[in-house]
Amino acid sequence: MASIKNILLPDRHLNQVVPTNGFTTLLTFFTSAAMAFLIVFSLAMSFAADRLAQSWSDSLANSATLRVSAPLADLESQTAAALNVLSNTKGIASFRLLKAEEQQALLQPWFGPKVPISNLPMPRLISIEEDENGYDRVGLRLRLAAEVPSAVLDDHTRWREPLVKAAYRIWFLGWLSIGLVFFIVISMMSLVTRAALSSNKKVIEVLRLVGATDQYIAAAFVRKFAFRAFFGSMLGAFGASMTLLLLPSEADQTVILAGLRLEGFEWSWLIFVPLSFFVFTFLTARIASLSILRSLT
Amino acid sequence: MASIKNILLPDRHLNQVVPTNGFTTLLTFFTSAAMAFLIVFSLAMSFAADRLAQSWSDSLANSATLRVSAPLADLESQTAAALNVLSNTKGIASFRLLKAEEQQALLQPWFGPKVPISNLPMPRLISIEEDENGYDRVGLRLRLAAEVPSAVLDDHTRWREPLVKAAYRIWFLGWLSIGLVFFIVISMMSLVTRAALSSNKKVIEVLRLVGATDQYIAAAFVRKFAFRAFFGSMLGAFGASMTLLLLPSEADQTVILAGLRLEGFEWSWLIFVPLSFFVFTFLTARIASLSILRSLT
Amino acid sequence: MESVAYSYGEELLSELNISISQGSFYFLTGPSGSGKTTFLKMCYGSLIPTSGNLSVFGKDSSGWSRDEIAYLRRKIGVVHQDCQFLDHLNVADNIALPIKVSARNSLSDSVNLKELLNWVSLSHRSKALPPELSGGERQRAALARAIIMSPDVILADEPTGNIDWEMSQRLIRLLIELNHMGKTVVIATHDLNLIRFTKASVQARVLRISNKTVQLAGSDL
Amino acid sequence: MESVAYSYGEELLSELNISISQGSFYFLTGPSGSGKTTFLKMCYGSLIPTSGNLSVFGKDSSGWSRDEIAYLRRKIGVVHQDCQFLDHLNVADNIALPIKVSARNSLSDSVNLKELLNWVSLSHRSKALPPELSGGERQRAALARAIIMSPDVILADEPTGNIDWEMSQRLIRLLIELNHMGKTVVIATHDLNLIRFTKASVQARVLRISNKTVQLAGSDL
Ligand SMILES: Nc1ncnc2c1ncn2[C@@H]1O[C@H](COP(=O)(O)OP(=O)(O)OP(=O)(O)O)[C@@H](O)[C@H]1O
Ligand SMILES: Nc1ncnc2c1ncn2[C@@H]1O[C@H](COP(=O)(O)OP(=O)(O)OP(=O)(O)O)[C@@H](O)[C@H]1O
Ligand SMILES: [Mg+2]
Ligand SMILES: [Mg+2]
Repeated sequence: MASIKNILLPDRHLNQVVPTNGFTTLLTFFTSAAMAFLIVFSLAMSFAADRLAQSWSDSLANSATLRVSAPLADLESQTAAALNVLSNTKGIASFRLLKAEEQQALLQPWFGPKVPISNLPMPRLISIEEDENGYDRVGLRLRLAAEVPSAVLDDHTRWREPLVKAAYRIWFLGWLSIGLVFFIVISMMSLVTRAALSSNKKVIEVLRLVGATDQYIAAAFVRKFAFRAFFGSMLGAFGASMTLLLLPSEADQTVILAGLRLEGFEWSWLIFVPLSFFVFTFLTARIASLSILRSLT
Repeated sequence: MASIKNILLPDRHLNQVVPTNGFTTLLTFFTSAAMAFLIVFSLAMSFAADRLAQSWSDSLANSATLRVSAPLADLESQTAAALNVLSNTKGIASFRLLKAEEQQALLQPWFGPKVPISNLPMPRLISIEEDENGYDRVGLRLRLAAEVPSAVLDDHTRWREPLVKAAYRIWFLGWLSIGLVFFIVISMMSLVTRAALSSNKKVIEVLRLVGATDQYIAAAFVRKFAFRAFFGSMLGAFGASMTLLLLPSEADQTVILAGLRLEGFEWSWLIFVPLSFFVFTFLTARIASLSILRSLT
Repeated sequence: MESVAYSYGEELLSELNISISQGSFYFLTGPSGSGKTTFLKMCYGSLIPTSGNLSVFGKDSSGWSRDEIAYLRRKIGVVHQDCQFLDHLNVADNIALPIKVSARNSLSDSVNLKELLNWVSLSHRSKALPPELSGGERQRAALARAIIMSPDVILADEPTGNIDWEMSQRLIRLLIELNHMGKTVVIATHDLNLIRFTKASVQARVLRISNKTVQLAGSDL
Repeated sequence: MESVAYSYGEELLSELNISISQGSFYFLTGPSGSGKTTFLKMCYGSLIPTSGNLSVFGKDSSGWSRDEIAYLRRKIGVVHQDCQFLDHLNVADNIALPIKVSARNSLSDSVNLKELLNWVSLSHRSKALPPELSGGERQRAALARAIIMSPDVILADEPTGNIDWEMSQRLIRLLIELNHMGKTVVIATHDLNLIRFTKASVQARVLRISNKTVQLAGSDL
């Protein structure tokens, strides 16, 4: 399409035939910058939530604890029986008996460091790591009930669910807001273009009088808007990245909003922000201006 | 000021002298709606974070646990001594020995429900509620070390801090984004007004030719913008409220973003959203249009 | 008006010394681009002389505030060469605009409006929008708008450029009548026939702009 | 042009049967509001006849696409009654606009431009913006823009309304010269002197619009 060439190649004259209203320029530029800023933040939020959800569900979903709580006398044999059951279960990557110190560390908040746990009639804890396929929870429970009645399988679902749910909700909200912001960008660009064209009726009339086609007139307007949106969104994305870099980063990733900073390849998503602004604005402005031009006879 | 009366009283004619560009109207309306939507969401987020931080720091900051872990023989006497110390400490609102069942509930994740905890050589836990003034942590620790060496005071600071910090960060981000959105609203309204005036130079020229004062011309433009912003932001705030009401509300307030719904008197803040849009737009548009009019001679 | 000069960068008009007295009838002629429009614009405060003293209704132009210029314009009816209107209001509203802008409660004048529309033969087009008017209709509407407030001074810039001779005569008769009512009329025009026609019925003077100054032309036209 | 009619709601022109042949010189007269501008607008595709067949350069108007109208206009030079320009471009750029809009690589025509500016006596104002021009200067610039592409047909609506007699003669001589080069010229005007002047040097026909139709006026003018 010749008109796309018109838009992408610099043509001083095409830019000139349409008057520049400094305030409309600023408005487009500023809107794009603000919206790109929001998009980068939403992206960062989504990515952070995704990482968080991933790490939570990774560390919790694939692990379970088997608790064998029998009277001291039976404890060893029951534990051995439980270990035996586990070693015959498909879908378990590894399992191991927690050492006394580990158990103590887990209980420390309640008992304090000084309690000699090994002397207590404590249950034994076996930590289980699932493999990719996972094991059959119900089957394992049934077998344990039969062979090691004192064993309780705790697969952490209880803890995991609300946290992972919250993380996915943030992730969802992030993408939802990206969608919303693009919707707003498209609507605004459409309105700004239409407003610009309909307040330049006289210019359009003159251009038509001297034989300009609709394509030519539209291209002159669209170019301006697409480039403003492109540069505005570059500025906005850059500003947002700087802000993200300046945010205090915390080692503790599990605290929500601590790890808002983008990581690794996630930064490469930023390239798409100005690009998508350019494309969206280009298409929106083009459709809007051709429709306005058709309505002005 | 007569011009404020002009703006607030309906005057069909004043509205008429300025041409209505449907797209500029929609743009103002739409921007206001989108921005009001964002503001209501930010408000809700801030309020929710505030509630969350409040409830976390309330429930955790003012409470502590004293753990007395002595050999079974000394346990009762040591516990009594600890209780005695607490009753002589200023700044403690209440304290009580946790019942066996309560302790069992706390430990259930580790031991399972069947373990008869009362038979175990468990430490005794005393929950402490601070009063407003708080107690002297260091002093209490020293006294306990002297009188009940087996007692450990755990004031939950460890757990509280990152959570409360996260909640306050969300709260802060909420208000920051409200500020940002208002900044964007003001800039946009200023730009939209300036763009409208400078694309209506001919209208301004005609109005001046027939003897209109700057005040009159400005009022005609400002009215339009202020009312559009007002009604647009009403729509946006209403839409946001509806969305908030439709969000699944969860009983578990501690899950971040679960309690986004506004509560009680917080709803009354919504009135200020359209009002502040009206006032901000009115002032911004007025300043912008008078400055444009002064520049057009 | 004393030694008024105006320059857009280069000097266009210099050392004008003229006084236009209340109730007189003037024509302003001169070649295209000589400064007729500029002269009229100074009279209604659209341009401020770059030097010299210009006073209108006894007030010196150098001290005019923006609001004073607005009030001044309510006492001066102007027919602009470009005939600018508000394109979104119909002809009747456009003609009534000066009333609405200044006073806003003057139903009494609406009688005027109808008569006026008749005078300029625009009654049948009163609900049309300005872009739907023909060139001549626009000029007549501009004249109607200029006189609706019954101003003390009427400045008309080329009011008959797009109008046929019959209609021109009719408009000039309207202006002559207003002049008889004591209003000052200044008309910039190229149309010598019009000047001749007018001179037959009113004591009109002709100002000629040439070589950057305004001179009273002889009666030899 | 066969039984062309145009109506804005009410019928304005009806049953026009006219054929304007290549290379002829026409004047279009008629009272203000009679439809001269409307007639010209139909000729350059700004208005499409509400009934009847209008064909320009052998193409029927009912089948024109939007782009065809644009290309048509590149072969027709129009002087619009309102003399509209792009206010942000200077006079020279405005006059050169048709070249840039259509071809874009025509440095060869820039020689034309200077000559043209001289012809209409606008060389000294070529860097001015349109709002800074006087009424007459604008009309001359519009004429220059209309002829820069050396179109086959020149339609001029009231090209001398704001111009003094001397300058009018000069412009009409330019148009006569173009007519001698084989171009069709149609001028809408009120100025009978202009018609008389022209008839002295070229075989010009006068069309008169009255009672909704166009008639060839006798040579009695
Ligand atoms: N704003 C401006 N800036 C610079 N030059 C200007 C401006 N306005 C007018 N001029 C120039 O001043 C000169 C006189 O203009 P003016 O409009 O007063 O002429 P005029 O006598 O009314 O001519 P006409 O009969 O063609 O209307 C012209 O050469 C014009 O180009
Ligand atoms: N878009 C339109 N809608 C409705 N009526 C119109 C429109 N354009 C013109 N008219 C009317 O059609 C009639 C003829 O207009 P036109 O401009 O053709 O007249 P004209 O002969 O050029 O007159 P003039 O000599 O005054 O320029 C006028 O009464 C005018 O008001
Ligand atoms: Mg002039
Ligand atoms: Mg006409």
